[in-house]
Amino acid sequence: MKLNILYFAATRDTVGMDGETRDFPAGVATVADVLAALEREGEQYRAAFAEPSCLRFALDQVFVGIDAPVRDGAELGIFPPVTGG
Amino acid sequence: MKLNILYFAATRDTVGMDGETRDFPAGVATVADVLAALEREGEQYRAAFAEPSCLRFALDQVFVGIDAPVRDGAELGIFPPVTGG
Amino acid sequence: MIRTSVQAEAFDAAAELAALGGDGDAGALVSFTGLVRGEPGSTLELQHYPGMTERQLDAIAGEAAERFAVLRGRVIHRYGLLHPGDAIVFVAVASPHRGDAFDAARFLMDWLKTKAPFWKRETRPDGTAHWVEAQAADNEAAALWD
Amino acid sequence: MIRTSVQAEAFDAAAELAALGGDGDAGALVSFTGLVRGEPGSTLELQHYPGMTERQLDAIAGEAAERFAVLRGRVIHRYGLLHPGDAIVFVAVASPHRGDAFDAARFLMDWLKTKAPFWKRETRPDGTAHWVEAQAADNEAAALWD
Repeated sequence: MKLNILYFAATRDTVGMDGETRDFPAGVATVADVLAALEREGEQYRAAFAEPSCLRFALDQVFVGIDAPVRDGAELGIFPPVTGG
Repeated sequence: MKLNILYFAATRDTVGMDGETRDFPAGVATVADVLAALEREGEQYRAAFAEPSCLRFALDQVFVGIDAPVRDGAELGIFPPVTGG
Repeated sequence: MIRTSVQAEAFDAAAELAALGGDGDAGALVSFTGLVRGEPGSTLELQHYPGMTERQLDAIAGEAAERFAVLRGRVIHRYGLLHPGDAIVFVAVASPHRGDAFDAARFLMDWLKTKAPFWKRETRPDGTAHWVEAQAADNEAAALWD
Repeated sequence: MIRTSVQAEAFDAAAELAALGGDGDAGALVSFTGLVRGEPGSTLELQHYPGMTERQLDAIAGEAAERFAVLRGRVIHRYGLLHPGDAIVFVAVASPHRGDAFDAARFLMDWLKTKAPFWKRETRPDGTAHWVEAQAADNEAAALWD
């Protein structure tokens, strides 16, 4: 399952890139599964996702919770709480 | 006791003048007394003051109630509830 | 700190707003402009109580500055003959944060509506005229700040 | 009905405000301008999520138009590098009456603060930088509209 992942703000700084397109193995079904899979890939992900309650997620540009199901080809945004306005 | 009385808005239209300086006899001690004294002077006052709960008063440019004491030389404004803004 | 004016002339809301921004102390700038409503051809005449109006506007502005964190503010109220779409009143407040700016602007308007000695007289296109009635809702809005 | 923009360029709050007045339908025009706070020499960088930002602003504007009597409205949010005193965000609403104009403007700001994907990074004059933390007060303000 392929996802286009985008990182913003402090999450972008910690992961070290704006975004990436990645293939995930079968069994990665939710946003939480994606985080867990990435954390296995390296320290930068473990640091960025250390406090999932301080992260926000968007699937295809719509806010979702950490348990939202992901589907092939989706755009997943991962970022801290927003601070605009 | 001399008062400088100013009328505004519908009250001005009904009384038929912007204002007047008038001498009141002893015993005229409050705004209510002033209204009663004026009502004895003519129909235009009785028409203008018919519903005192729909009038507002200012003594020397400060809002007061109908029972406020008046003093010689004061400026008394008589007018309907305000509708600015 | 909150400057007030009573005037017959039109005002430049844009210039007034720009003058309040500051250079880093204010995070929030709220403005309210009251406009004349009505069909084309109608007019609105605003009468006021010269002297008392200025006193009341200053008193209301002072109360707002005491209740809320206000860095700078502006109140302008017009009188005289106005037409649909004309600006009657302008209130603007610069504050460190948005809550105070919104609250102070709304407070100023709610108190102006019930405590500033202005009266509106509306003339319809057919020439009939009437003094605008005070609204119970305005008294209720003002009472919420008591 | 409430037009939204996301842009790096400065905007002309005065011209935006003037465009909303109308010619007799609106009695109230409320504007909010969010300004960069900070000491001279500090800067603020606004990052955003292109695509999602536009969608969210339109969704928030649509919600405001549904909840309140809004005749016309405008939302502009900037991104990029800003300096103290610069305008970040502009919200303006024209309504028949002042209650709706105030409520709609405040609602737009409260939702923008918590639902529009922008992030602020502050750089102090000494060069140290940090991402601005989200405020619990902003979540509480937004929750009041739920």
